[in-house]
Amino acid sequence: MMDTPFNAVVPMLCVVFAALAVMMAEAFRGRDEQMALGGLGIVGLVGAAVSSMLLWNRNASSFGVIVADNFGLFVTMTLVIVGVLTIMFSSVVVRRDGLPAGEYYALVLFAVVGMIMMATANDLLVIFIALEILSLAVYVLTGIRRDDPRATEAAFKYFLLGAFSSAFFLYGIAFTYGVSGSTRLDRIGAFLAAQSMSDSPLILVAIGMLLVGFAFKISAVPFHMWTPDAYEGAPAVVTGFMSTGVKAAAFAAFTRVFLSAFEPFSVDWAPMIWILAVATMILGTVVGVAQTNVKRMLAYSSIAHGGYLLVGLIAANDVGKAAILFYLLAYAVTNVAAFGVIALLGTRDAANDELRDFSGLWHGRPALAALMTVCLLSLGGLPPTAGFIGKWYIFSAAVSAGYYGLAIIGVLTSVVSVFFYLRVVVMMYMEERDPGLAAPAHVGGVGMVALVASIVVIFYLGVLPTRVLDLAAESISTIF
Amino acid sequence: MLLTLSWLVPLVGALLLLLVGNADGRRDGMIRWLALGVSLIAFAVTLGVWAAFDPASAEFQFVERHSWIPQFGIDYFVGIDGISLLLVVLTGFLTPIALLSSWGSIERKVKEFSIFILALEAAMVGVFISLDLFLFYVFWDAMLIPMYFLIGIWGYDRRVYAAIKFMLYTMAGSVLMLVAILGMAYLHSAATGSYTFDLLKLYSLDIAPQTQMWFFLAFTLAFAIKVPLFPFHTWLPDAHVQAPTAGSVILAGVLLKMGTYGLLRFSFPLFPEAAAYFAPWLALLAVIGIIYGALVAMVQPDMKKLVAYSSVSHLGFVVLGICAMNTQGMQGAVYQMLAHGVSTGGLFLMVGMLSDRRHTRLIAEFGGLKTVMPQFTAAFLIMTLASIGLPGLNGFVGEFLIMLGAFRWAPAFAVAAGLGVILSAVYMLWMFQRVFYGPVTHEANETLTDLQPREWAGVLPLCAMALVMGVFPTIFLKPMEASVDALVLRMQATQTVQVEIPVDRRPDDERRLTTVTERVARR
Amino acid sequence: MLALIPLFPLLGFLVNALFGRRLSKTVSGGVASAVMVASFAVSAFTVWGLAGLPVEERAIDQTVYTWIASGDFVLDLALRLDPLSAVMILVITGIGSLIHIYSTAYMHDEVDSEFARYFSYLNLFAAFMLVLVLGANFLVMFVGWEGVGLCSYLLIGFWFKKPSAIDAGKKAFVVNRIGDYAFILGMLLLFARFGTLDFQQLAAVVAGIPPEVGVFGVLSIASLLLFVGATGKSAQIPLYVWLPDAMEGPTPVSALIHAATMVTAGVYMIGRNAVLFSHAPETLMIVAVVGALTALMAATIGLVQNDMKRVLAYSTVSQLGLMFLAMGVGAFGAGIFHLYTHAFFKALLFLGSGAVIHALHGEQDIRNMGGLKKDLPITYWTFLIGALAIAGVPLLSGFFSKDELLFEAFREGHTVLWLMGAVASLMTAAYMFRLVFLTFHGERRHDAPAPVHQLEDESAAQAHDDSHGAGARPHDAPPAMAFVLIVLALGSVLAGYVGVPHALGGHNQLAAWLAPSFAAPGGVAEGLHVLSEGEAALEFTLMGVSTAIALGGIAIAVLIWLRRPQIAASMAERYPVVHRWLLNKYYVDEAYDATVVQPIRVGSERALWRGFDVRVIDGAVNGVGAIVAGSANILRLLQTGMVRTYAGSMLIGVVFILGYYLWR
Amino acid sequence: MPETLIFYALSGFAIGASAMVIGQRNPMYSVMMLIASFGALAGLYVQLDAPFVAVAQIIIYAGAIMVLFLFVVMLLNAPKEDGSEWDRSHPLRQPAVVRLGGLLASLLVVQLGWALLSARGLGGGVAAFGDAETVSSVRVLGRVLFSEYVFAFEATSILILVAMVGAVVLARREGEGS
Amino acid sequence: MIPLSHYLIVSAILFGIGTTGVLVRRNLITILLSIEIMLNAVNLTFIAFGRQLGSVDGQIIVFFVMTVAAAEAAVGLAIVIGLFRHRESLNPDAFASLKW
Repeated sequence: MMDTPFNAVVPMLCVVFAALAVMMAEAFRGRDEQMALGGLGIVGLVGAAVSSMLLWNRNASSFGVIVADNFGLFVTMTLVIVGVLTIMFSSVVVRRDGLPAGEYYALVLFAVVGMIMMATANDLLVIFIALEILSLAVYVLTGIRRDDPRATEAAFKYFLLGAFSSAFFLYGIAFTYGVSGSTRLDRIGAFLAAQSMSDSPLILVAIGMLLVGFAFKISAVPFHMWTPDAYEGAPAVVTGFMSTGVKAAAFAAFTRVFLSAFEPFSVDWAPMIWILAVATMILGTVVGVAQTNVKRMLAYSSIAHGGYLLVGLIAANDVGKAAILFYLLAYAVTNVAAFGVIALLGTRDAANDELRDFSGLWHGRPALAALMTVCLLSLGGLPPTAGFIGKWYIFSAAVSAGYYGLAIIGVLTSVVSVFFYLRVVVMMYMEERDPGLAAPAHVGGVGMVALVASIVVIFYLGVLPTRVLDLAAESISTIF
Repeated sequence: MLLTLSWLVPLVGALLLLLVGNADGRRDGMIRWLALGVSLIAFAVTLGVWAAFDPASAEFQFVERHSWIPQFGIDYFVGIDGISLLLVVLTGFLTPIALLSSWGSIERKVKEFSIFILALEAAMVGVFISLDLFLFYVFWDAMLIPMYFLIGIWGYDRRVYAAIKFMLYTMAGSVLMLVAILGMAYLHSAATGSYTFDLLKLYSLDIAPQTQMWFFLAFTLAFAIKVPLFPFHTWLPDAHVQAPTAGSVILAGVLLKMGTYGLLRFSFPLFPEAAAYFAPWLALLAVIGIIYGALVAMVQPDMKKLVAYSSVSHLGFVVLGICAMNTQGMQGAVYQMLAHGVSTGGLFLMVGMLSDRRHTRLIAEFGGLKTVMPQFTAAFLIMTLASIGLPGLNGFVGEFLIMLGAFRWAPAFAVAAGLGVILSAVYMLWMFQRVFYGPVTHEANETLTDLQPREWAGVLPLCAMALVMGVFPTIFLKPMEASVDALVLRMQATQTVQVEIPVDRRPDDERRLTTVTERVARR
Repeated sequence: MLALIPLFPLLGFLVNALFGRRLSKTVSGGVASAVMVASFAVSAFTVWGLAGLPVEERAIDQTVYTWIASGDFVLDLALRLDPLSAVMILVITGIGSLIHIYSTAYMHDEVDSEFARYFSYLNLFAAFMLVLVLGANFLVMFVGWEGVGLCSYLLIGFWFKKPSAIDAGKKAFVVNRIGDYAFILGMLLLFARFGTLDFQQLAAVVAGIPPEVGVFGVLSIASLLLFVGATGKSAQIPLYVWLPDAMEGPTPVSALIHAATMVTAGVYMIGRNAVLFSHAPETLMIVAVVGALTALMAATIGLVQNDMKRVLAYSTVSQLGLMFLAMGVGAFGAGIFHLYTHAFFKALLFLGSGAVIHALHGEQDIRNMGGLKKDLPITYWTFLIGALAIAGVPLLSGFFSKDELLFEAFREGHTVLWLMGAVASLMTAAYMFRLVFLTFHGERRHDAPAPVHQLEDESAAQAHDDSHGAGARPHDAPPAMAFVLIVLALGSVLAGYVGVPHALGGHNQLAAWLAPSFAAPGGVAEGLHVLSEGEAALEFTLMGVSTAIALGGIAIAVLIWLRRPQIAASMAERYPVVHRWLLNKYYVDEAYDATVVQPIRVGSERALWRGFDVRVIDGAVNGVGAIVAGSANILRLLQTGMVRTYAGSMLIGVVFILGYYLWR
Repeated sequence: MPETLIFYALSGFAIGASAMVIGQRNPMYSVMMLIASFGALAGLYVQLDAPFVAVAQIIIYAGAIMVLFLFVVMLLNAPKEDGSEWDRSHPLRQPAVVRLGGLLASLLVVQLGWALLSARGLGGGVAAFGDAETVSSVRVLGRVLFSEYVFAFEATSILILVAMVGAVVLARREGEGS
Repeated sequence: MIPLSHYLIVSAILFGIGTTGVLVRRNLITILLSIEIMLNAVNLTFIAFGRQLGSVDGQIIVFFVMTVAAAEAAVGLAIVIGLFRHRESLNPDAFASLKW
């Protein structure tokens, strides 16, 4: 790849063009003409992936605000995987539910653009704009089934609280700007590093406000309230997308902001995040126990996973940063696949996402049940799956930073979380199919391919993680 | 390569079975034979390992090491010494029997059942051969999954509760071990600059006593739950009772041993000072378990529960032997693990046969079976006696050695543990009496069939093994001797344990003892 | 060679156990008896060889293989034949053979498979018993010790449909286990202290230690523990309770196991470890006292029992007590002597009673007997000889052994113990003849209906009816049984002559033969105690007393139960408390039940299991789950669904974070 | 001093108008009040040497966005706040809880004020620094916007595109499209 | 000379008012307006800080914020319209079917 000033934005551009292409294609589509719009999107995402690979280790930077360092590229790759899987699952759902295909895929792709931007941004303002791009796209995706009042309600809650939180986030940016005179992370970092540790209340307020913004996006307690409702109301495939993509992007930015710009103040923010992490892990797992809707349950589970990721952030050492990346990838693949199963089991009229809808699934659809089980076990952190290595990594980060307490709380909550994952397994394997239920849907084609691919990745990451661990480790070596 | 084969064979077998199409159960028969064949091959492999094993060496043998996750210093690192060797063989031995036991009782989803059993075997063997803590933990946790399904799908009426309880209880203990493992790796990296989970390297790690205490507790909790040591035992009756026969056999035969094996391999040698500090407390729990388990077993109305509680009692002996930290205690402990695997495995197997015939396990539902099933009764009697610890059968050797070891260490524990000897006779014979003696009280029992040839195929090896282990224990004691001695030395070298020198010694003992003391002195 | 002795019966066991179902009674019974006879032949041959060795070298050792090796604990499966075990194996194989032969007739009514099962157990028992006495170390002995316990359990419960039989079997096993527990602890202590379990090595070590006079040291504790083990096996206070119940087994079993051989194992064990025990005089004293008390107590109970076999059982307990008394006063030779003679006459008595029971289709209550003298002449006469022998009538075997035993007790200065022994002997003579008279003399009462409590094995009774026909006159013993009775009767008369005391001009060959076994190896075998002039006189005196006691006892019996039966009834009326007390065996069983068995059982069920295990421990486990689930159900309510509450929650977070930073 | 007076007047007006926005029930009036408030803020911007922003505030904010609001308000024709009582069985749905929200907000203001007052370097006059010319120069503004902030500017176009697509997708009538 | 802190405090008060509005109002439109108030409060902060720093960055950021506010308003209003179609209500409390 040539060295041009625009290198760093190439992955993003690929996706943007794919999105635009999708919109164009939709515009020129005949009334009942079927078009592989998703395929276009996948092409764009693959382009992004290829360009990210080419950019690897080059530390490219464009406009001074977008840095395609390995860290950002790793997250980009993760997001690409999330995007591809989402599109594959969506291809089934869009046709089945009669969603506006062009807008749908375009929004997904724009959301991915926002996510990539957020992950590679080096400027608080750009992060804010990226955040808004992905948020607005996801709000709309959440409510894309306009005939479903629950979806609309979910979109509304998500939107309202999202806007509310972004106001706080913006306020935080304002204070940061006021104190340091810039929104560029490197400049802020330099400024703060030069400061004596005199605790300026303004910078603490700024940290607090930024924390609120990020905590909202990664649904840390007590900013998590939107999560269960939005996840439950949204179409399952969208839930899978937002529970992974948004979280990954937000975490990338979170990590970058707090471990580069605000690194000198880690003494100040670490205890706060410690509290958030503990509350998040505990509340996420505990309340998950009481859920009977699988989507809602997985929502709480994803809250808890946010908590584990925070643990990596607190550890704030090299292990921790790489662990966040690996965990994000493992979690993303697993969660997308899990929601994919739910999405594939739904019909146009019924979401089929209650626990009892899974009863006896094994007897009717053994393969689907097995794939779901693998996902759940991975989420629960059992070997030999990706989730296990991820947890291993995160907790070794905590331990090597001396946070034994966090590690212990983390592992214990993960045991509790296994309980509710197992409830699904129990339903699928150990209960007979509720006679009142219709036979589960047939799954084939692209959806199944996507599922199997995810499972392969889950096992690959669980058994032979070396390569990816290397990448994760390289990712953090280039920056901060 | 042989060691890797020993866990890979069942795993590959399981994967192969996965490929066999069996939607409507037409190929059940073929699958059963396939699974049995695979497990027999695996058994043959373990026997091959034994044959090639050098009993004179205390070193780990058949060592294989491949870099796996170099970032953390995680290797695929396996090897066995005399202690794990026998447990691996035990696993290989019991799995075909477990599979055989399912032929009569598992009617649905035979394929999946066989797959889970084979996967379970792979994980169990993996646990015993791992010399890398990470690898060990992977197998340790992976083992839960097939067992969970075995209990949950093919178990009895409260199977789901039991399965979840089993899984969560065990996990709750093992995750703390996970933290401790990570802590060890971190300490190693702090000391030497590199992460490692290599057990042998960690053995030589110098850990501050305070830290040792915490790590020891974390490790030991995991193992204590698995053993299960009083008061962490309540998952056991549920899991045992609800599990299908094959599950119970493996659960009692192998799974519980993973806990005591863990104590021997990890808790004690990794943290010798903490072990010395906590040993009396552990032993106290063990002794309570011995008596308590026996007393509670005595009043159980359910045969499986009775045998389950008896396991609590028997395993208490094992822990006591380990705590004694001398040759007899530790060898006895390992021996008792094997013996318990055979005799309790056999008991569960046969209780399962009764349960298959009558669909109940309540003692009160039986009576006078000797009249209708004389062969079965005879086999059951042998297992009962083995469980009681009659000399000449397998149970005695282990128990006696343990009590000997414990007596040399702290006589009070041995004295208390000995009560278990009395009580085991009480509860086992009482059950035996109520089930087999007396007139036939239930009509349904009058038509029960005696042992079938296929069932004999499962029962006979166990009976034979019980007898062989009782009459020729040196076959099993010899291979582990060097390893246990090395372990004992390691434990004693780090602490000032008074090695009691007998007043009278035979010349060869003299030599042995002096070499031991010299080696201690040289450290 | 030595190994062959137990191997023969083991072989017989295997044949009968594995193929017994397909063998006819003749074959299985024949095989079982043949292996015993073969074993006896080998025993006799080896003992002959042993006798040919010089006194100092009289021991044949054989190490079969190393049984257990763990560190410095190396234990061989080693056998040793020395004078003491020689006596034992002869008794075991000899009397064992006879009883096997007897059983072929006695058990003939069983179906084939049961018949074979019976003989397989019996062979197995013989094998273990031989291992017990041949074992060269404690652990091998313990193998036999436990093994005979097992066989005893199996044989007592042979009629497994009879609840009382299986209860009795279990009781025997469990009570024995209590003793074994102590036995094991004793072994552990010995090994921990002395590093060996080999009898010879142990004796050699102990010989070098001064006796623990007046102190209760390791030796005393160890020997006491061993003795507790012996009380279990040999039915002494406090663990004697199983033996009377054990009479539920077939009568030949009672004769072999619960009279002649197994129950004497405790006595043998003390003899085996004579050196150890003599270095623990405090323990010996306890042994003697326990033995004397048991002798006395069992005798009193024997006086009033109505079950023929139970009378004999209490008599056995009592006689065993006498043997322990002998061991306790250090008269090991005398104890073994009595063991040896007792084997003959007690086996005889049991087998005789078996013949009676056989003839009466299972009737065991002497109140329903009487006047059998005419119908069962052989049985009567042999039984009478046995009774005379046990009563200690001069010139019969029992006289010599009992006399020596009491003499030794007196000579050692234990006058009180002697007196107790003497009283017990008196009562022995009395109740034995009560038994004789009520069974064989007087009116016939056996047609009276069986008491309700008499539980019979239905199929056995059925078989009896088929073969004999109801209401037929009782037959005397069939030839195989009669032969055995006669042989044993001869033995009961003659066995004592190997130990004729010096006072009577004998040489007490048995004592001389046994002496090396009671001495430390390599140590000087204590020369035979040559009686001084005064002691010889004393012995004569005591012999007279013994004779008087024996005859007195018989006379009492004649008076009370033959001539004036109303005396017995009036005494029972006059002292109802005593009578009831005795009839109910001092309520010891009930006391054990109330103080040990029930508390443990009920406590285990109510307190430990349903209370502690289910409620507390499992309750805690489930409680954790319930707490999680409960808090989950409370916490989920925070999720009201109202977006403004969510915003409020976020605001709380903001305020909290800012507050933390600003005012920390 | 007039400067100060103007500041207080404008601030007071902005705060008052904002309070009115949330202080009464008719959304129509709320929108009006907000426009008024924006006007006052524009005044403050002028005072802070940001005339261009002030103009933009009036034109874009008050002129465009608020009109959009007005349009929706009229479209929905729901002049009054829906006062009907929804399910209040849950303790957290009690009106008191809402009041607690108000309390929290005031607490937030107190915190912010406390932070601002305790921070050093904020006490000086705001116009004491920098060059008013530069700050208020539209030329500088434009140059910086299209150099330093060019990426953000481009990104904003995507944002607007997303918003457009989103609004269309969501607000389209049922049965339209697809 | 008006101190910077005065501007900031005015901004903080406005922000607080906006926050309060979100929490207490029972009309979706008003709530959206409250969010606009919050954003405007932040804008004031930006401009005040920018003025004090003597740079135009603050003003430029305000432009972006306005854009964001416009985009948010568009999407938000579209969602509100969607909601209103389902329930004929603008009370946020009416939309609480997703809960617990």
